[in-house]
Amino acid sequence: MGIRQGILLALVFVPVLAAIPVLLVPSGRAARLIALIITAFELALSLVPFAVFMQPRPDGWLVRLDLSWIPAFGINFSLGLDGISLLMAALTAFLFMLSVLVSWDAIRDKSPMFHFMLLVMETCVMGVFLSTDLFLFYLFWEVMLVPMFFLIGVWGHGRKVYSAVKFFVYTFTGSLFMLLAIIGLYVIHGSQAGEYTFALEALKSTHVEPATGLWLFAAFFIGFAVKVPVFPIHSWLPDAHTDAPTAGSVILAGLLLKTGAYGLIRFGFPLFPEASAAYIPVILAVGIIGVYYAAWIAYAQEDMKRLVAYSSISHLGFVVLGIAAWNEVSLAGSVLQMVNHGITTGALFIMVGMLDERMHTRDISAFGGLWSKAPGLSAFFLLFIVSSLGLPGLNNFAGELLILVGLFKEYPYLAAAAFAGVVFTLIYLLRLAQKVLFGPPATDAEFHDLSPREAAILVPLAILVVVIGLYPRILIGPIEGPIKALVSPVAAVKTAGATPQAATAPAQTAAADRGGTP
Amino acid sequence: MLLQTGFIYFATVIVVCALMVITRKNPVHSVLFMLPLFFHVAGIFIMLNAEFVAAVQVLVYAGAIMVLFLFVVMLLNIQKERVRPRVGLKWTFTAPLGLTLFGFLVAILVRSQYNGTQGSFTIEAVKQIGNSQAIGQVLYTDFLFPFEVASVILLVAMVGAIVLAKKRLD
Amino acid sequence: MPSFSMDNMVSILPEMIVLSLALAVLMFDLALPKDEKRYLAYFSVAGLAIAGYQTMNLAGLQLDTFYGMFVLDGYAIFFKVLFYIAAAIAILISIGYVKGQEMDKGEYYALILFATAGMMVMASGADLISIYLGLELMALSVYILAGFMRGSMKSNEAALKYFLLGAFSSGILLYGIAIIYGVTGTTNLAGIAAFIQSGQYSGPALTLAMILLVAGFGFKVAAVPFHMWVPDVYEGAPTSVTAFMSVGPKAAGFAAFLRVFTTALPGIQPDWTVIIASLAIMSMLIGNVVAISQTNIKRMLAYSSIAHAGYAMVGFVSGGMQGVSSVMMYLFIYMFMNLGAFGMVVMLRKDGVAGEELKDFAGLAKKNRTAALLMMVFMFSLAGIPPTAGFMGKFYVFMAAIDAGFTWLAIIGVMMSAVSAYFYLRVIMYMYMKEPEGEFELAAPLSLKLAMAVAVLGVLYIGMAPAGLIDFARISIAGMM
Amino acid sequence: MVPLNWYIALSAAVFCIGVAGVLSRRNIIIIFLSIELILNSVNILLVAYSHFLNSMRGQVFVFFIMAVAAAEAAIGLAIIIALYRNKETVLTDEINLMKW
Repeated sequence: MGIRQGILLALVFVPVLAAIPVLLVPSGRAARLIALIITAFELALSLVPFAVFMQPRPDGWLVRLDLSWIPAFGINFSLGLDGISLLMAALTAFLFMLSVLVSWDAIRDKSPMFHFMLLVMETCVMGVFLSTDLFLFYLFWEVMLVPMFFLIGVWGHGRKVYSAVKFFVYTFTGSLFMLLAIIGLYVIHGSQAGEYTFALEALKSTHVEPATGLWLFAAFFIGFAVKVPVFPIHSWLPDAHTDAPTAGSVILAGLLLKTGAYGLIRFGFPLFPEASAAYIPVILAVGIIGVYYAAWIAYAQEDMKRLVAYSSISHLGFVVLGIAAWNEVSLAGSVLQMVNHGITTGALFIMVGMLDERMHTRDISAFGGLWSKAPGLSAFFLLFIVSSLGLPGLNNFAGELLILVGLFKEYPYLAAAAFAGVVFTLIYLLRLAQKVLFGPPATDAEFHDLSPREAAILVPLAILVVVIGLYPRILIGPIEGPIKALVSPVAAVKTAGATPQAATAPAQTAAADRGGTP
Repeated sequence: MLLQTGFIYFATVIVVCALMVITRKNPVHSVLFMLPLFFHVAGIFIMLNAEFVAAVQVLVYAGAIMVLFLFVVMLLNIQKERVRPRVGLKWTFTAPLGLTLFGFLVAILVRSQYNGTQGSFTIEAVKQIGNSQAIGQVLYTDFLFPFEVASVILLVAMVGAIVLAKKRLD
Repeated sequence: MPSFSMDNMVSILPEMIVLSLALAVLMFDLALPKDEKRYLAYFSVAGLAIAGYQTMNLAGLQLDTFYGMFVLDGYAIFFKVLFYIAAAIAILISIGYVKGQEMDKGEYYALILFATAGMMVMASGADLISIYLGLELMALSVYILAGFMRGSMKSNEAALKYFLLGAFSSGILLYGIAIIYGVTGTTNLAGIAAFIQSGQYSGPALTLAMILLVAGFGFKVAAVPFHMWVPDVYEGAPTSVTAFMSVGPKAAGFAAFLRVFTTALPGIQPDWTVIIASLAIMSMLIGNVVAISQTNIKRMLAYSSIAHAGYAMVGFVSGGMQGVSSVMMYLFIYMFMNLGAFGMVVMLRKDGVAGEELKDFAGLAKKNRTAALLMMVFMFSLAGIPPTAGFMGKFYVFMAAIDAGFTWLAIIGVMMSAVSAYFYLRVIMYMYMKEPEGEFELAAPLSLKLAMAVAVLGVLYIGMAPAGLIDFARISIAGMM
Repeated sequence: MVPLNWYIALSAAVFCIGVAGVLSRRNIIIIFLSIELILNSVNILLVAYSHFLNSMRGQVFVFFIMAVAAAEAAIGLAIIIALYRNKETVLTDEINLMKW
């Protein structure tokens, strides 16, 4: 195990190891400080690969780590880092550090335990983005729910317990289906190859009967789609986001949602090229419905946090469209957009949290005329809003453009429809900006501008928004190679006959072949 | 022919007594109906050349267990059942259930073949050495282990009865 | 007639140690003053450790002794180790509790040891007669333990209910054994299998006998529809006894159940697969769904125990090496997590009375972080959430089911797991997200703390490094399959 | 010579009567007696099989069952006495056996 593997291992395990002393320290202050140091260390660690080793190995990975764990089941402790997971890991480290910072004053109650949960969460999210063994992936994926459940249920507001349980039960149920599919795939592979293993690379080569594949992919898709969340199974998200503490919302929107999309890119499509091709119409449909439906609901929201939450569903709809189109351009757009959404929406949640701390309400109508009262805060707010609605030159524009271009190559009409969705987004976000920043002041209460700590949080976010907007290549560069490797096998299947039209009714096919399931 | 008549007599008494046991309102009567039942079961055992078991049946069941029952029933002054309608309602359910179960069991068991592995204790062989000796032989060889476990069970019963039923000293 | 060899004595060495221990406890009891009975507990735990050591020394042996009545193999050793740990943890849990409930008598520990001996005989029984006697030894001891809190009406009723239904179920079991004897001419498990194999058997009697056996064993493992006793008995019995009987007799029931069905009745496997599969489904459904509406934590854990019997039976149905070892592993894990959960119930006293209601757990995290944390780990484990052992157990069971082609069983199991997450989470919600009411007193003597430490370490260690246990289970049954 | 099937029928009858008794009666003593009926039906069956199989196994088993029955009677009655000390009734009316 070299130094590179050591970095990989440290990325995953440093937070959880540090979490134990955090839980044991008596004062909240010490806990905050340790958490800040650890998350900063993680951020530094996640940036090391950018500088030091960007030369991929022959198999496409930058770094691999394989340790034997449960040999009886063929389970290995396998981590792998490529461009995509590197971006996600860096985003994770960045947002967790911000989460510690935004909670600095907001979380006073049971602070050690809060930071304990935060650090455990960081380990799990890192693990999800870096695992290349399906069992290990599932483990992190599932454990992730536990700290989030506590973050919402203990430190949230409003109907926090209800939201926490709803979040847990939804995502737990979804992921249990995925567990079944993982085991199913494992058993099929084992009976074919004679070697039982959960390794991603080995499982990719499994030959799955088409009917079985449809079921297995559907189970995977449900597991991922709940997290994304995709249109009909999204209802946990507004509640969870609204009632979570600011740090919880940032992590939920910035990272948890991404794990679903990441799962589709890393596992869902590559494991089942045929089945996923058959499901593409369904995925496109739920994606485009999500874009419109969420935008429409968002327009009607009075609670700012809820509005941003619905805007997340809408934005993630784009990401899903980009994944479903599955070509190099659209996929690059989706990955880019995952990072962008993490930054922009994270920033918006942080800002809503700041407003909430000042006015103790998140009601849009309670605000107005902020521009004159707190110009600094308002400027940042406006920047993130226009970034979110995709103003050219800012980060979201680059991602959305790539998705639309990629989508246009495959489905021109759908691309047009999705583009119209962007206009929808424009409406509700501009309404938010107009009412909060420019309208007549709702109260003449005292309203102080950004504190230095708050500015320190927002400035890096703003820099990223602008830099990525102007020069997206810094993010696209690392992911080009891995995306090429991901696209070709699936694309080969798509062109090889399983045209979308031929498989428009996967459900019926699956039902007819039910006897063929294992 | 004599044997058949004997069987029919024993079986009739057993079944009638069993029915009386479960239908009496007064538990003392039920216990008393149990006694002839045990004796007649012993009779069945004798018909089956199982004299030793028949003797144990009389000694243990009729002699010990039933006396214990009677003793407890008398000691505790256990009343008759009071809630008649509920019981009456239940019979309408359990009586057909019992009959169906009976038909079912007989249909299955009578229709099956019994050609299991034959043992070496034919009636003649047992007659030569006597039933008690035959049982004794296997009890202390083949069944030594269960015999020892049974002794522990009796010990536990003793400990348990004392722990549960002893008057509290404090 | 084979001569009586030394092998006989070697093979029952573990049983002899445990029985001698029980007798020694009974005798030392007379010498100890009234308030010093806890030494008997320490003595018993030490004795169990010695028994465990001796048993592990016998590992690898395959002895068929006592004229086919008894067998010492890896399978039996696995379960014996399980019983020792269960008994030892249960005794450690009991020490403080029995004192508080005025059941502080030497017989208490002796009866736990007698029950353990009975369970060991069940796991080692190679003949229906010895299995039946082992079962009765265990059951009679546990009936007494359930009624040990003599001053409590609830405990009396629990004992009575357990006793009547237990005796009823063993009557049914006996009827099944009698039919098997009539059809095959033997009660020896290997003999039964050989007879069925030989093809001389015809007619439906054997199937009927199998159903009666399922009823008898189903009662012991608390599977629906033989579960009516479970909630009341679990609730009424002294909590320390409930802890013991929710793991020990259940595991022993499965040990005998599995051995009888896989070694004696493989010839009619298609028949029993269907029946046990439907039992598994009903247990998972009713156990989990009814548990949702419970407000008493002991009752909730009772229904959860029914549901867990259902999960274990999923592995049973799957059969083969994978299936049987998955059940064994599941029971081993269940022992740690359930003893842990009951241990926490024993620990919690509120306003001077035993805190058995769900609302008594409200706000525990504020008052005692460690206790809340432990209970949380046990609840997550029971719900099957990684990285706890409960997840590994469920994972293996479902994997065995899918591997054997019972995907639908695994799907039902997984859906019911999702349901169960709700009521386990509710305990955590109460502890962490509600305000405390009333005064907590945590009755936690050192022995109970030690027991909880063992349980939580077991749950977490097996959850993160299950390889050792899996190999232990697989090697144990290598000779049997 | 009495055929085996007669014995089987007798045993089945006693067994069913016992089961019906357990299920329908509420008095603890009578339920207990019904369980004894079931055990006796098993004994009849075992001795009959033992006779027709020329094997001693069944008779020895009956011997063990009797020992267990005696132990059960002792414990069961002790439980009833303990219950009686707390509550002066031995009806199972209030002790609902089949509740779930």
